[in-house]
Amino acid sequence: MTPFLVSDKWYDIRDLGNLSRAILEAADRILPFGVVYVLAAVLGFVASFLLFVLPSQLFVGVYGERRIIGRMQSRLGPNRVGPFGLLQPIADAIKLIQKEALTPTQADRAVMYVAPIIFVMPAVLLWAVIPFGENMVIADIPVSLLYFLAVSSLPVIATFMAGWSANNKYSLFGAMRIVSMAISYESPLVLALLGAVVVTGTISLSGMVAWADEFNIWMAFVQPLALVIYFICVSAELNRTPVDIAEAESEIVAGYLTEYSGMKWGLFYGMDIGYALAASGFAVTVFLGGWTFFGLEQWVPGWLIFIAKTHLFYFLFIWTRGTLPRLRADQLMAFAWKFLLPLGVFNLLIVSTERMLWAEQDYAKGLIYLFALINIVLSGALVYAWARFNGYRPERTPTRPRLVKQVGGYIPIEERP
Amino acid sequence: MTRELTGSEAAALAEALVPGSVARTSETACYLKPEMLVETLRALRDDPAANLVHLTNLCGVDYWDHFEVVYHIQSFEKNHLACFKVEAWGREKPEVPSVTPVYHGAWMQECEAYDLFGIRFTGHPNLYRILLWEGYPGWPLRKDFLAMPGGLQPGLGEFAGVARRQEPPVKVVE
Amino acid sequence: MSGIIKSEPFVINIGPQHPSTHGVFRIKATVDGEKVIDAEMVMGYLHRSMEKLAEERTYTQNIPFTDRTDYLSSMSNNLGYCLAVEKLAGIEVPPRGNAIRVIMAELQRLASHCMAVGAFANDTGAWQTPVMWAFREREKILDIFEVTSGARLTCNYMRIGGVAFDLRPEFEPMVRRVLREFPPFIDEMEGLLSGNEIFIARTRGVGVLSPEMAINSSLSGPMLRGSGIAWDIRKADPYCGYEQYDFDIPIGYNGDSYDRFIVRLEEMRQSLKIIQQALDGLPGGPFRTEVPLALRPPKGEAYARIESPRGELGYYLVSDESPAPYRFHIRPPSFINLSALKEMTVGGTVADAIVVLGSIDIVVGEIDR
Amino acid sequence: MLYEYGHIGILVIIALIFPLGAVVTSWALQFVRIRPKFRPDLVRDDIYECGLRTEGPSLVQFNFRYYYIALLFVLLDVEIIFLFPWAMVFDTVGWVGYGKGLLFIATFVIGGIYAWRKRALEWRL
Repeated sequence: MTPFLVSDKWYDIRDLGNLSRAILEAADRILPFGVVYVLAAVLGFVASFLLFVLPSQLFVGVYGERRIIGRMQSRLGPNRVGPFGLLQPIADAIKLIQKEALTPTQADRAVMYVAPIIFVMPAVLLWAVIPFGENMVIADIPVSLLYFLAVSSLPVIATFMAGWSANNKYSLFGAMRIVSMAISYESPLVLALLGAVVVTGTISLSGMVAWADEFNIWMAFVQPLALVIYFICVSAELNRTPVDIAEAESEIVAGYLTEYSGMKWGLFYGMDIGYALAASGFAVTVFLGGWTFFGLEQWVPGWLIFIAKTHLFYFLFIWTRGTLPRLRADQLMAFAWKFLLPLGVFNLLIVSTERMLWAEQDYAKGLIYLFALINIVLSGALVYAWARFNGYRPERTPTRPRLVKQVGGYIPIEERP
Repeated sequence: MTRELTGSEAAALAEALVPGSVARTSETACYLKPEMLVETLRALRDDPAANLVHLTNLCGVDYWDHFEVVYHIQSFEKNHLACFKVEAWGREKPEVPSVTPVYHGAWMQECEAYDLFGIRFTGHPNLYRILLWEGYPGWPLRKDFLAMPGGLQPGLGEFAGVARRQEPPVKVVE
Repeated sequence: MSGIIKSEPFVINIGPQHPSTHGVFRIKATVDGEKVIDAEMVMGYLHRSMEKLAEERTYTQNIPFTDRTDYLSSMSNNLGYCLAVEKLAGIEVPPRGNAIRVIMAELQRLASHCMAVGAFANDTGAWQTPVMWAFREREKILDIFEVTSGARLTCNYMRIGGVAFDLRPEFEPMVRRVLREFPPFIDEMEGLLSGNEIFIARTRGVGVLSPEMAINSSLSGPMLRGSGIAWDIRKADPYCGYEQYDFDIPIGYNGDSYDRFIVRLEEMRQSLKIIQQALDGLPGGPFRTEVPLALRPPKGEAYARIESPRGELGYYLVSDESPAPYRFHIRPPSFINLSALKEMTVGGTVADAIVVLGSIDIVVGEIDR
Repeated sequence: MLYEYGHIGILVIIALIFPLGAVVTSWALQFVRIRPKFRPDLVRDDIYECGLRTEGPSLVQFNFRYYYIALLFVLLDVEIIFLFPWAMVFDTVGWVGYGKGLLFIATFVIGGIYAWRKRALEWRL
């Protein structure tokens, strides 16, 4: 990996990893080995989770999401607690924590209590491998992409436990739906990420960022189709609105959350946002160049760039949530299996061929830009062609009803224009 | 403009299709014989001249000594509205044949008339108390509802002589 | 495969306390997986016995009751009842009263369709955005009602023989503002929903009603027109001088939920057209004929109906020359529109059942009365 | 290298403490006089069924279709995971390795087409 930073002095705020290393080295001189080891992980947790994830979860996730969706829905959103309603998330947390946690008498109490805890744990663990800066990663393991995929599929189990244990029919519906949906969308998700792995040749997230920096291009340009598939699949796995059939409020009251109340519900709610943030951070790392920004990271702290990118990506989740209606369960499954999965395979074939050609040209820098151009055009064409193959016909919208002047008599059924 | 058929016009339509189906006529309505009601309405629905396809309104009226069931039937092509009536005598068990086989839209309105007047529609596929609960004492839209034996006591569902409904305890499903 | 491996059907209650039944209405659905194999309606949770109560009160006192049946279109309900009493007693309404009634009824249709369209989008899962936008527009209309009648929801504005008060000077600019700001809103909704692939996928082919079935089930209003039958009481049996206004009847293509949705959107456009014409040609003169408070209509019966936002709203009155109606029957459109609910829901999924229920646009106050 | 995995292990403990703290605090607050102690109530603690009593058992034998998707997933996703090592060694295996990978994908695609033709991907109702 090429050194990015001008200095590795502890006071260089462009990479807080230097500071933490300095602290740990100082601590190493006075403390026994084991303590420093634990201290390193705790420091990483404090730095990443408590300094970034939790505040952004509270203030961007809870507050910002409500305000932004409020703007989209032409209403105000929270604006009473504290200045501009900024303390609303805190007020919510206080309210939730002192609320009674109802558990139905017929429910499986133990599973019902364990489910939110299991749900929260992966949300914390996911941040272990996401690089905030060059040295700012809690555990820089070489298989971090696989680690992320593995851990991010754990909450599905927790939601299934939540739905099953409540002994409620709506919860059961939610549990069944989320399992079938999450596993349907897992395959295209992994296929899409495989495309990125083929290009970079690494499954380390730091390696991906380094690749983006080395070739001065984001993976999103080389793999636009993969990014789109990733976004759709991750929305499904996170149960966000266009595909939130597991929690479908208008159909199955609240799905797997029907019987949850108080802090148990609060954990589910808060960590939904946590997962969306983690998925955004992951997408930024893999597809959008992580903490680099075409050389800007030399002057602006990389972790700030990362945070900004993450929140911009997170805005996409908010946007779709505020705009789109929900798909039906069968349509959702068909979309995953018949549309996204074949597209993922096509994408993989194209990108692996390109990769081989690129290797023959000894990784010429110009060629990757050419491939990016080809892929952007090709993926658009591919999506359209596959949609046509699946029977989608674009129509003139909006459809207007027929207008008649006279009553009486039957107007025969006719085809829509 | 919808032409509202007078009783004799409607009777002429009905007599032409099913002779002997009309009991009597009034200024606004045509009284049909209950035993020939379904047959007559089916004929009126299928006949292109009458074309009474849309059972707009069905309701019961209590006239103390008898009940009337009123059918307002609309034609879309001819644009006329006919009013037919059927009389049901007797307060204990008034019976009128159900027109649900002819007009599917009648089933809910017949349920409602049964619920509120106690008019039994014979041949109805599923006659149940649609608005009130099963076991509600009396038929509320009857004129003598408040003069029922024992009279109505204050409070919902508490009639003299009717025991207060006992809620069974919540059954725990294992 | 699913034929070999049997699964256990179970009963799931959609309602009475459910986010998308628009009140206390219940569908007792028997489902097998996602598929609805049987549906049963349970209603009556909001039964207030209005028809009985009305027999104890004078004709004028009954007008506020009609507000409470369909609380989303109280003006239309007032109008239907007043028309029935006028027909019974042979009362003529002055032209200004008629024009005001038309404007109010059409404004009420706009407000009610706003609610219907927004709530329908909510039922398909659009996370509250369409319903909020619809509420934003509905507020402007409710403001007009407030200025005119003093109430926003249960207006109690129509009177036997005309309307309660004359229009205030603020009325016309406010209506002009609605006329100006409503078409962009309808276009917005079309852009957000009727051109949206997900929305189309959710509503096309869901709850299809054939024209024969629609007629035989006594449906009315947008349900009937969505199935491709050109039937509108305003054209077929004009009241309040609707024959003077130029407007079209929108009809759907094959009677699915999507058609009912676009019919409602187009009806809003046509309503705006009618309001424009009525407002431009608003005649002067009295707005009400004086009618004795304890009105004693001659012995007889009358059935009058109007095209309410939900369909054909009829009032059947029987008079025995007393100040109170002998029989007071409401033909509630949303009650009778439910006749075909079972046929539309059985065979679809649970999610489809919700969409179908949303497309019927029920008001539980009117179903149970 | 293992040093880094140890960090994750410590993080697991932290991640466990975090939600446990919230749930336990919420539970323990009933012993503090901040809010009234909630007493068990037969109606309130009943399961939610839109305001009615649940009819029949809630945990029933569910439609087979949901498990069917799971079976498909296990078949496909495991294959995809096997592709990860292949994707990482493009530099060393050359065109031969590339062709072998394509063969592997071809089996996957043929299986997918077979499933499609058998209408296994349709959520039939």
